[in-house]
Amino acid sequence: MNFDFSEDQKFIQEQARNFLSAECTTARVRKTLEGEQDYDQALWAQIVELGWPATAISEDQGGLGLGYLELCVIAEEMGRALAPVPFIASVYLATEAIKLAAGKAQQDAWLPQLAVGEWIGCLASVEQAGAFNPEALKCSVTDGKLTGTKTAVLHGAIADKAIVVATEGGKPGLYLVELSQAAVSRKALKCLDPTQPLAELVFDQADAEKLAGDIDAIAAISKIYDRAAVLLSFEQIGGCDAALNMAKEYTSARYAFGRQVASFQAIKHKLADMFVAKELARSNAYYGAWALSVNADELPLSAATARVSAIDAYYQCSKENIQAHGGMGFTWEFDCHLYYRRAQALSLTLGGSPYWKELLVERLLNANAA
Amino acid sequence: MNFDFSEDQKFIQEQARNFLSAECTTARVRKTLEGEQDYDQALWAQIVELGWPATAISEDQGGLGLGYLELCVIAEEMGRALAPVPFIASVYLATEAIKLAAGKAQQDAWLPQLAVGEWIGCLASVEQAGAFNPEALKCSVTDGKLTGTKTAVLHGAIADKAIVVATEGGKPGLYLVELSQAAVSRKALKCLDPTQPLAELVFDQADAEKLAGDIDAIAAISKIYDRAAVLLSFEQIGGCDAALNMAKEYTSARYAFGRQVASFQAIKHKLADMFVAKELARSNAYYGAWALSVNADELPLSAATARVSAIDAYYQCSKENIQAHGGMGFTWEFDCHLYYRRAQALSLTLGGSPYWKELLVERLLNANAA
Amino acid sequence: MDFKDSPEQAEFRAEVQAWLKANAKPKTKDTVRGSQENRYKEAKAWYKKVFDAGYACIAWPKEYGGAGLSQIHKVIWSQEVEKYDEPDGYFVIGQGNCGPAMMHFATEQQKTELLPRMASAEDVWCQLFSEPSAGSDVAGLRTKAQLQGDKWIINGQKIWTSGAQHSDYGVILCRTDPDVSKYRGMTMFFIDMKQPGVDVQPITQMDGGSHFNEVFFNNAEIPDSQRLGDVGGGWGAALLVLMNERLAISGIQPDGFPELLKLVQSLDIDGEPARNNPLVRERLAHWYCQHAGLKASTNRMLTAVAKGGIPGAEAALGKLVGAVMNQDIANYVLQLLGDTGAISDESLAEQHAHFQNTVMFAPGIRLAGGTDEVMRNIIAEQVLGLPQEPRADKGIAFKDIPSGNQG
Amino acid sequence: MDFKDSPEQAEFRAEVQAWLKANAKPKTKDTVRGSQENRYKEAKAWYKKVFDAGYACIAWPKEYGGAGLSQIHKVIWSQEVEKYDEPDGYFVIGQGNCGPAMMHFATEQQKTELLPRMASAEDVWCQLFSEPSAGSDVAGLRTKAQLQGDKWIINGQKIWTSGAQHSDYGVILCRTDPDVSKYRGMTMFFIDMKQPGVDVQPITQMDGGSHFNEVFFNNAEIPDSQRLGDVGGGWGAALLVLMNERLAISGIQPDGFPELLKLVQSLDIDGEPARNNPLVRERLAHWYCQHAGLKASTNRMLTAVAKGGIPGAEAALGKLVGAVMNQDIANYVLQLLGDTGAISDESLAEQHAHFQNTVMFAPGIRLAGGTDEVMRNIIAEQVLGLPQEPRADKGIAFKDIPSGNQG
Repeated sequence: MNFDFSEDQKFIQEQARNFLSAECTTARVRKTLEGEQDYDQALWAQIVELGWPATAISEDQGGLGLGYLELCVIAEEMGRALAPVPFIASVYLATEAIKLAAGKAQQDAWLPQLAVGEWIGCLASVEQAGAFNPEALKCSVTDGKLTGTKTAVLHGAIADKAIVVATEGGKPGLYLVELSQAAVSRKALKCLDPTQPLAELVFDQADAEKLAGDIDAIAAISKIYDRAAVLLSFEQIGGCDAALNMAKEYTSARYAFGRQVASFQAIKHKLADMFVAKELARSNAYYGAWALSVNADELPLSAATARVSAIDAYYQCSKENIQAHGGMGFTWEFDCHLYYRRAQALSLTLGGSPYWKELLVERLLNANAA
Repeated sequence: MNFDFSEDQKFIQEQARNFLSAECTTARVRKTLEGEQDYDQALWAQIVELGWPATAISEDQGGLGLGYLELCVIAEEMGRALAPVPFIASVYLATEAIKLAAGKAQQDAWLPQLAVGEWIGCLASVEQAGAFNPEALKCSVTDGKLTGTKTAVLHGAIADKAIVVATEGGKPGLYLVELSQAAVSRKALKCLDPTQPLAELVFDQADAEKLAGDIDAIAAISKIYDRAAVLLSFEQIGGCDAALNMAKEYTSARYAFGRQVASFQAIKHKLADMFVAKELARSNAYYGAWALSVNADELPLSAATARVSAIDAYYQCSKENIQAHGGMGFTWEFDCHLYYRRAQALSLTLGGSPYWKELLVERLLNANAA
Repeated sequence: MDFKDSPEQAEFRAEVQAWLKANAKPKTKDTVRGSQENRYKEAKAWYKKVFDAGYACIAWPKEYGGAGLSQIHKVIWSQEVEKYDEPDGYFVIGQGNCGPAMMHFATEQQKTELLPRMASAEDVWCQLFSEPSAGSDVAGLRTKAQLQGDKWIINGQKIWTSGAQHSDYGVILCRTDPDVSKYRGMTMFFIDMKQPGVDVQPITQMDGGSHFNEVFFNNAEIPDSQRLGDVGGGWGAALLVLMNERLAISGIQPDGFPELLKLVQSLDIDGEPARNNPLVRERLAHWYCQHAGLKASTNRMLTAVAKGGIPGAEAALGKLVGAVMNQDIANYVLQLLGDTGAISDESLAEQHAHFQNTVMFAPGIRLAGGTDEVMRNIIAEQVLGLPQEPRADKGIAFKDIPSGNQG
Repeated sequence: MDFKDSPEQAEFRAEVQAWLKANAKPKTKDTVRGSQENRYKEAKAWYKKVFDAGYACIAWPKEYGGAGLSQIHKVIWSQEVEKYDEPDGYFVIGQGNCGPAMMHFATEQQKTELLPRMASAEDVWCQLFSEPSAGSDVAGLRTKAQLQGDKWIINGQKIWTSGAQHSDYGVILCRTDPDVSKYRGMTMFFIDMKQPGVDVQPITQMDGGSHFNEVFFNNAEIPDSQRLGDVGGGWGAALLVLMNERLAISGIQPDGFPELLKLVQSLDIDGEPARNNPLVRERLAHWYCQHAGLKASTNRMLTAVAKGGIPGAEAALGKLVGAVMNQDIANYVLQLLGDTGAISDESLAEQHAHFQNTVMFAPGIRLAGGTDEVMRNIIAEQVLGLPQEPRADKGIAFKDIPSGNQG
């Protein structure tokens, strides 16, 4: 029993943190936020160079052959640094979809490409309000041609290829679709966090290649969501940490009524509550990370738990960080809103808190009925 | 537009408060709490003497011919003083049931008796966990004889007569049942607030007289519940006031770390939050009181709103009053638990918060659909 | 207790309804908010129209441009105008905060001359209290006013000034004596905002908007005749203004409930009407209790004011509850919408992205006009009478108070 | 990271499982708690049995009666014993709080003589810190210890002492010098509780039970050889004890979730299974996140301790979250039950009135061992490093500190 990351993993995390705190400053994040670029291509190139997208790809498929625990500690740092790159879309979603649902030949072809960032992937599942519902899919494939519309696709406007969920003969499947083809039109959507941008993808008889693994598509999607939920929860706790630190530093430096703002109990207890929410989320994320790393039976329940905790914690930490800053927290100039925007983006990607709470309970009651 | 009680009503309230603060001290309440008596008969006699049970009974039926607003201000004082008497059971429930659902002759016979406290009434509706459900009634009447079991009957062990909800030929109705008859057995139930005690009533072919008014029984019960919900909400805000005052006085008098406990922000903000909850509940109760007093269309919605607010506020005020007292708040000796127990009792009588929230929403959506 | 109109009130309401029907723009499903500049112009035009019809500042005396009626009449007006798509609260800071200050402290001539122009929004007013290092601790302000002859010379910086860019006048609180304790060394004035030495700079908010400004004073001048109250009496005067602010705001403070109700009545989630979703229903009940409680609390307060009371610190609860609720409702709706909730395009998102915009704007409401924490302090100290904290800034000259803040 | 046992741990677990299967009482549906006196006797017997089998105080050195194993082994033990109906946490205060204090400060002879007796529960220990006017402000304590020759004479009153009526020894914190500032004038001892001048009086709690006591000292005596640490060094010693207390409690702190889950799986509300009720499901998800988070947090902390760290102030979060949750869950269940929820008869109410009893006992858990507010202070100051409040009791002699409290 060991509820902590190993020294090696901590070293990877420290390297990631050092790199990102030097390269991915909030000043740099703002360039994407303020629309100078769709994502930070230079930073993405550096991240690819460091091999992070290859972390959880096996060596014989061109990856580093590390595991999910290593990816989790990197995720925490990506979240802390608010990295404005398609890491979630391409690494947690598209890569994992291919690992889970593609055939051997497809994996051998695509994973080495993803490992070296030859192309950027994304996952196109959602078609309507509410969480993704495989029962209500309208996108469909006939004779290898995909037609329909996906919305809220994370990094969909800049990705090279999308993994699209669609039905064929009424049966759901996963398809790889080249987004540069003429039969695909896409539109960037104005959204709360432009550093994790969303797009609408319209397919009109687009070429689509079915992922040929022998897993049921619904089961595959559920697994992709669970894996990503754990990884996102690390991004979220990284963000919580950063927001709480900001609050701590600002209120310690600022004076009101002749004393440090952080010496007022109202502020101290607010920060203590932020800490509590963050630590519970962190502990749940750790449990999810372990389950992910050994593909334990506990993964579905622990992933949902990690996700719900992380959604709550990041909302609380990011909004109360603004509050702790007083008026300055409401300005564009201060970084508080960067975390608050990211908290919203991460909490809504993959479906919000009500959706995951329901998943959690279903799994909890099943686990305890068995 | 006038969102306050009149001077006359305030005078009645002041008189009630003066009387109860002199006569119904917590030391006296404890005699009932600690089981010396089932209810405070002497206090009840005084209250009858003062004519309070007659408040909302018309003059031609032996009452004082005042209105519900007058009853509301008395209710607030009863709640503040934790009066250990069957006022809720007999006045808000049994009397109102008769006013609503009895025939003219029955009213003329019974209301003058209730007005002078000739007998004590109660309402027996609930048969199982969850709120009262007219669809699932098991108590039934055949040829004027009632059979079945009611539980959680407020003051059922000491009341003289009960208004019982039962079906006859599958159709729900309200029946007056003399509780001293041999065909009725009753058992006092151990419960959270012995000053508002519950009982189980078992009827085995008991004589039952149908209330003969021409109102549908389901509609009548709904109205009885709504009226009582408003009146209870005043008892609850009276209790909130008392609990908040206790917290204020104790924390102002007690010192820690060389200063008044009430000077710590954690305590100040706790008490501020109690105040906020209490004031919202009070405002909602006022609106309910007005709707009750003129039998406005808004009564069902405003009664549910007043009730839900009051349940939340009293739970908060009574539990945080304990917390504000520190360890002493957890002792039998301090009065904190009297309010906490009463908060539980009042919140559960007539069904708890989930039940009333659902009623509220149904009414809200209907009102806004119309 | 009567929640319905008296005959006289009913008559007034009918009259207002008729006038609004003829003169106000109805709400439509497709109203999109125009640019900030356009909204300002529309507000100016609307206020003038209202003034000409005699409905401006209903509770002010007629000689100062009001209607000479009661607070209750004002409530009736607000209830009715709320049904239309008009910017009726646009100049609330001038009329709600600066108005009462002028009414109380200005000379008769100033009042007769300036208040009707304020009532018609011909003149726009702003309030200049907050400073970069005087937020929750308003009395920590440092903008200096120094007397030279019969003029005061103003130097310093104000912040969070709504509408400063449009303002003709401002009510300003300045430090006139740093050598006495902080609450004693302040004085209040009204100042001509169009003069040299007054520089207004918009603040970009976290949501991208610019409702607030910084205002820099560089040897700006105020004649001593524009002093409001005694030299050194500024704090008492400011408390009066803040009290009126809370009263003015309490009626128009958004709590987010009406929009939530509207959404629930129309939205489908996964093909099911949201209004049938038990979780949504539970939240609706919870927030309705707060919404209804706030509304009734405001009305209780107005009843007290109508009976001659002064607006109490109880008003703080409206802001405290409403602001938090507004933020949480918006966040809840986004969670309900899931992935698509993050789309903030006004042409795509429900109610022209009301909930997305609110998520980004609501944090400001929890800060502006006193943070949640300040509101709780006000309730604890001014309503409940709990003791103040030991004060690190008590009994020492302002200039000697410890401060790590810049500027 | 590995949430499963290492081979060696798995072996230990198997051994424990086998022993428990043979020796511990299984949980049954109908277990009703016996009288307080009976439970005490059962606990004594259980601890002796555990001690004889070598599983007492697993992480203590063997020479002091422990098993000489790690905190992780202790966790394994706790996880396994939890599945049985045995009073395994009954003497946690002695072993968890007093034990470490003795381990750290007592002489080798005292340790060898007394600790094994503590481990086997042959001797019962209590902790005497709190006083009527020293609750959250423990260091405000007034019980005097005055040196006479080589004995200390004790006068004063302690309160909230669990198990004092059964105790052979107590670890006590006394004021030995009222003329220095409050944190400097305290000293820690262990005291013979069976001597004359020690009078234990049970406190009746709001729920009618009596788990706690008042203890009055009237010229009771302590040999100087029973001093734990330096004269005047009591506060540092007390912090060590409190730190261990939070670690000891964090594993056994009830949060109410398991009972809720059990209820939801069996209860029908209005003829519908509660587990199908969307509102109940939502609450279940919410509280499960906290429950799972607390469990995993405890395990993270134990991992740190097993690696040689000291139990950090993070442990405060377990008590803070668990205690509030426990109360709210119980209240929620009652609300769900409606009218019948108020029935607290153990033969009628669900799970032997667990929820009704919890509603009445839970407020005490939010207070005992540090209030919610104290826990937040600890997290803010000791974990986050935020500044203390300005201290009204700083730098003055204890006897001159303002106090309105009696005694």
